[in-house]
Amino acid sequence: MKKSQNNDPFWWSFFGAGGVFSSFFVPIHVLLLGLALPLGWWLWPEHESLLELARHPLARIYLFLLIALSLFHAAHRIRFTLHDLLLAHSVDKPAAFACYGGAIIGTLYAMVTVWTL
Amino acid sequence: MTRYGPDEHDVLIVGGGGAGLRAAIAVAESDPTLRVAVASKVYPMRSHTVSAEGGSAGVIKSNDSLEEHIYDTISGGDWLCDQDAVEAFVNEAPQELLRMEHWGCPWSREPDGSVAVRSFGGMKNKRTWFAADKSGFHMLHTLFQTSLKYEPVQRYDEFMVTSLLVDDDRCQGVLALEMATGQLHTIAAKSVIMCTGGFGKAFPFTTNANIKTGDGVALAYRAGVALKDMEFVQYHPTGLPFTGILITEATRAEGGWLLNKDDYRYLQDYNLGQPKPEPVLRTMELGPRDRLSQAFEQERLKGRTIKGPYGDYVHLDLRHLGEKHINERLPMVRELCLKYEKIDPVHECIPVRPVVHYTMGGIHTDINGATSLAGLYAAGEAACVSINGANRLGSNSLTELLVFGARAGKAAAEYAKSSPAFSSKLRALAADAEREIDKNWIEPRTKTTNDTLATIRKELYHQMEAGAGIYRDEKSLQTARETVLELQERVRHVPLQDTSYTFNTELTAAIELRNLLELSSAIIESALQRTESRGSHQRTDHPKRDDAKFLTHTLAYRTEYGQAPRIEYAPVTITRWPPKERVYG
Amino acid sequence: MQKSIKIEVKRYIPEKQPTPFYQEYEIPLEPKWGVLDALTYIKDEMDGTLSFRWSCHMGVCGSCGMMVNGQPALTCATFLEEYLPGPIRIEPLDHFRVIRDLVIDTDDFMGKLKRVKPWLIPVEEKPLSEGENKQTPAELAAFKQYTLCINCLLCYSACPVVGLNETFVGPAAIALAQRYNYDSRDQGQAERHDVLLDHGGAFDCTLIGECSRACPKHVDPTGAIQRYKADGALEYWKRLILPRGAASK
Amino acid sequence: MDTQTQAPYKRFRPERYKPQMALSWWWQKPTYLLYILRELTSVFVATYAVILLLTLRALGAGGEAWSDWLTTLQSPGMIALHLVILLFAVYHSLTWFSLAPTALVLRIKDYTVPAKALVVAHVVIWLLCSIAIAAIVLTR
Ligand SMILES: Cc1cc2nc3c(=O)[nH]c(=O)nc-3n(C[C@H](O)[C@H](O)[C@H](O)COP(=O)(O)OP(=O)(O)OC[C@H]3O[C@@H](n4cnc5c(N)ncnc54)[C@H](O)[C@@H]3O)c2cc1C
Ligand code: SF4
Ligand code: F3S
Ligand code: FES
Repeated sequence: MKKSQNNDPFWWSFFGAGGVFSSFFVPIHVLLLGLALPLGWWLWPEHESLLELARHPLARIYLFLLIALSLFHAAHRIRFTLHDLLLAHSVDKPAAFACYGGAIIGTLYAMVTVWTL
Repeated sequence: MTRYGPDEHDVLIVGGGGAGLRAAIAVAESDPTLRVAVASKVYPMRSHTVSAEGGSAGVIKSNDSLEEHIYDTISGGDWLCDQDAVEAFVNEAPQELLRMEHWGCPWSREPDGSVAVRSFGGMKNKRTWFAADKSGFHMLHTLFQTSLKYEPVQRYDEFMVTSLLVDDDRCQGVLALEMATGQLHTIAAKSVIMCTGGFGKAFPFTTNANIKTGDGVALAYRAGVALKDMEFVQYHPTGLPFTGILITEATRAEGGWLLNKDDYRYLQDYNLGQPKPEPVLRTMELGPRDRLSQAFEQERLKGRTIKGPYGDYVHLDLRHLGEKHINERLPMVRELCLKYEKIDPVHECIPVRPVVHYTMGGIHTDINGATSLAGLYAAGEAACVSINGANRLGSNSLTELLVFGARAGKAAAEYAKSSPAFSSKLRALAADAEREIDKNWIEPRTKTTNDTLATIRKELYHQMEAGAGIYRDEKSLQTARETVLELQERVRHVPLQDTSYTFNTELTAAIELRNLLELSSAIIESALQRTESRGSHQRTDHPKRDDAKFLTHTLAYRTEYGQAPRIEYAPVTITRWPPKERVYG
Repeated sequence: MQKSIKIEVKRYIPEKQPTPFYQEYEIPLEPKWGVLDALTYIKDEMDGTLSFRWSCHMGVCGSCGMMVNGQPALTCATFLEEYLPGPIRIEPLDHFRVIRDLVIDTDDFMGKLKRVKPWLIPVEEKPLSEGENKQTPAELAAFKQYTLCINCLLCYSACPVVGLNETFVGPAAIALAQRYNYDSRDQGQAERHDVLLDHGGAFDCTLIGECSRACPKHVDPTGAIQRYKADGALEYWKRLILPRGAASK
Repeated sequence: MDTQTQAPYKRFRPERYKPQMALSWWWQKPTYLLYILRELTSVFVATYAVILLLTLRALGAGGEAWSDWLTTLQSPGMIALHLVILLFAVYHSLTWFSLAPTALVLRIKDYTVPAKALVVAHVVIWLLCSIAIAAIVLTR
């Protein structure tokens, strides 16, 4: 047995978890917060009560995971799609750096945001 | 080519089918220091073993006995089998099949996890190991994949062997055409094992693949080795009319019926027992292949078969087995029918006719695969060790590949270890052989004939089917004999259109056709001189078996190119089972 | 009734010119003819210089794969009547180097096949005298599908990743590795992880799924690869977190 | 015997022809195009993750910031963007669920749960989750 030189399984794990999370939960959030509420399909809940809801410990964890995993999911896919569309192996390293880097920054920012909510 | 090591070996195996791969593993296991190589004109997993469907016989269940398997084989072969060879074969069969299991072959299983066995034509007991109806496929892939783990086994893939290099009265290697480049390679080897398969492609309607042109048999023949029992060509009773695709005997073992145009199970009229709804071993549809094919021919003469665009046929009826059973046990049959005949055997009868399936004859070898030429061995369908006699029993052949592949491998390895150094003339010999190929095939010829490879091949097909088919007689054989000799002359003048050196399949087809012509003339001459009927060799002018004169093996020796072979006879080894009448039913 | 059909063949003869060209043949349209029958007709009756591989004519040897109208297909199991009124365009399998006409170079694949160790790796050799390994029909069913691969390489030419990334071992090789991984008699998964976890292994696959659509034997390499990714990722984390040697032996 | 001196049969050593993949490969088959679209959903998923993050920021920054953010959300551009995101997000969900059975083989004794049933199960769970989230948020 040898240690793998390849970190793709590492990123793939997050990609997979993110895929599950985002496929189950992203559409409803888009629908609610992006369309239903702004377009007034429903009464706006008060700012206060929404904030209260978001501050619930479970909600904090949930929101953090949703954002962070979605970012990692997307980072992995975007990296591979760039490679597939540009037919260039040379872009893979920089693309990986940018994609995963972006996801990590986003995750840290999400952590702070959720923590300080 | 960096992919291949130096072209010098202890043992070279020609042919990457079941027999060749088993032999290669046997060599590698017997002594890992031996340099062993497999040269094959197709990638090993493309070899024709891949299309065997039904299974492989070997006694394993407690209600079965070695003795019975021996007896079924000998009687099935109409007493033309060498009984010592059959005994060795049957004794070693179970362990060879077990070894396949240990190498991962996905045999079908009983609910308790033990290996399942099915019944097969001509066998009195259930003893055919199977992997659904893709037995040969699974065996070949298992052997091939297993062979990959033996580092010493080198391969020359898509190398077509064109000549044997013989000097000092021993075989010291081959000349092979690397198809991708057109380069001829001298591959030196202390011993060579011919595992190139049969030559059913001498006939038009055959289950055999395009590659089954008997190259190795022809090579041995040219090197002076006798070809044994060439007149025995097995027709399988159930092939699809146009494509010749085999509908496995397992369909009948599972309970399929053969019906003539009046939906009548006609086999009951031919001494094959009485019809029962359930399959009964060694009767009716589970009789031996020669008898079933002959019964078809008789029905045809009586006008009771069905006429179709691709010849007459009868019906194979599986409908009563039900969809579930068919899917479970015969998935490939259903798939093949749907694809190639556009019919569904669950609801319709399958049109079938006898098709050439297996060549019992081949390179004359002893029980260890050794030929009369030192350093040359043979195994598999290319060889005639003589376990199949006048008619091979279904599912004995796959086992034969294993048992005699392994035996030949071990014997060739032993020989290689003790054989002297290569002779100094090898290079010159190779150069000669090379010039021969060049002269015969490559050099541009002025067009002096309208012949093409295809016209000659068609003529050969016609002659073999009409002259040396299921039923033969003096007259038909004589005509075939004259024509085939003439074709041998004509093929020398056919100009090739393809002058490229890169993957020139016209060149390889030409070489194959020439091999087929030589073998055909050996088939015809052997058949002509055997004035009796036995097993698959049926002479209408000599309808009786004649043990007094013909309880012997035919040996065909090559004379000149374009001349008929010289025929000699050798005794059959009879140990404990004196000849009897062959009864089924 | 249509009497004939036009066949366009992509040809490449290195001695002749360095780039491929197309050639047209008009052949009689016979019922039951497969695309392969059309090619053998051309070779026998019209143009002896056309090169292609074939052997079994029954869809099991895996040598006759080509692109037919842009889709990878086994030509012996693909029928002219599916393409009426024609023309039919026949090309060598995509993503492979071409040796001549319709003949592709498969050496690279043969190397990849061997890399995944497609043979049974038991814990220890079982002597023949102990008889067979028991394997229930259910245990057999767990890997049976992956044994059905005929190495026809249609999946390789269907998969864009194979074309984009030469190091990718590819769908059939991974399916074959899984065939042994899921065999109850086999204990070689750890050795195969070394290859499949690495660059060029299963994680290069982006789940395009074309391999399974192209596969004539319903091997479903897509499934094999996805299932591997799940197993492989677990193994990866074990190797990362657990002390050396503690992960699956 | 040495192989080095072995004369080649003919001078000719053939070249292989290596076909190149076209930049537009993904345009050449409908299934490839659908694949690329599926992969592109990730861009929108990422975009939405960022929007959600901004939404949380606004929520945390007090009532005024929140109503500012709401106005932004109400702009036609934002509405259009969300429509597109929703489309891709749903496509992402559906493709993800339909591929879930490839990795997941459920075998209960001798019975293998058919892939279709697994996909349906995923969709049902998805709808239930969505309803639950909607209920929690909207009943505030
Ligand atoms: C459709 C079908 C179904 C069958 N079913 C059964 C069955 O159920 N049970 C059973 O027991 N038997 C069955 N048989 C018979 C059995 O499959 C064959 O007899 C057996 O597979 C032959 O194996 P082989 O190794 O001798 O040759 P093959 O598998 O034919 O291999 C021949 C090898 O030789 C190579 N070769 C040939 N010429 C050259 C050359 N000039 N240079 C280099 N290499 C060369 C080829 O490339 C190939 O690798 C069946 C046969 C057919 C046709
Ligand atoms: S997985 Fe299917 S398509 Fe791929 S090589 Fe095997 S049989 Fe052919
Ligand atoms: S098409 Fe290719 S990307 Fe994966 S699922 Fe199949 S190998
Ligand atoms: S010729 Fe064998 S698969 Fe088509």
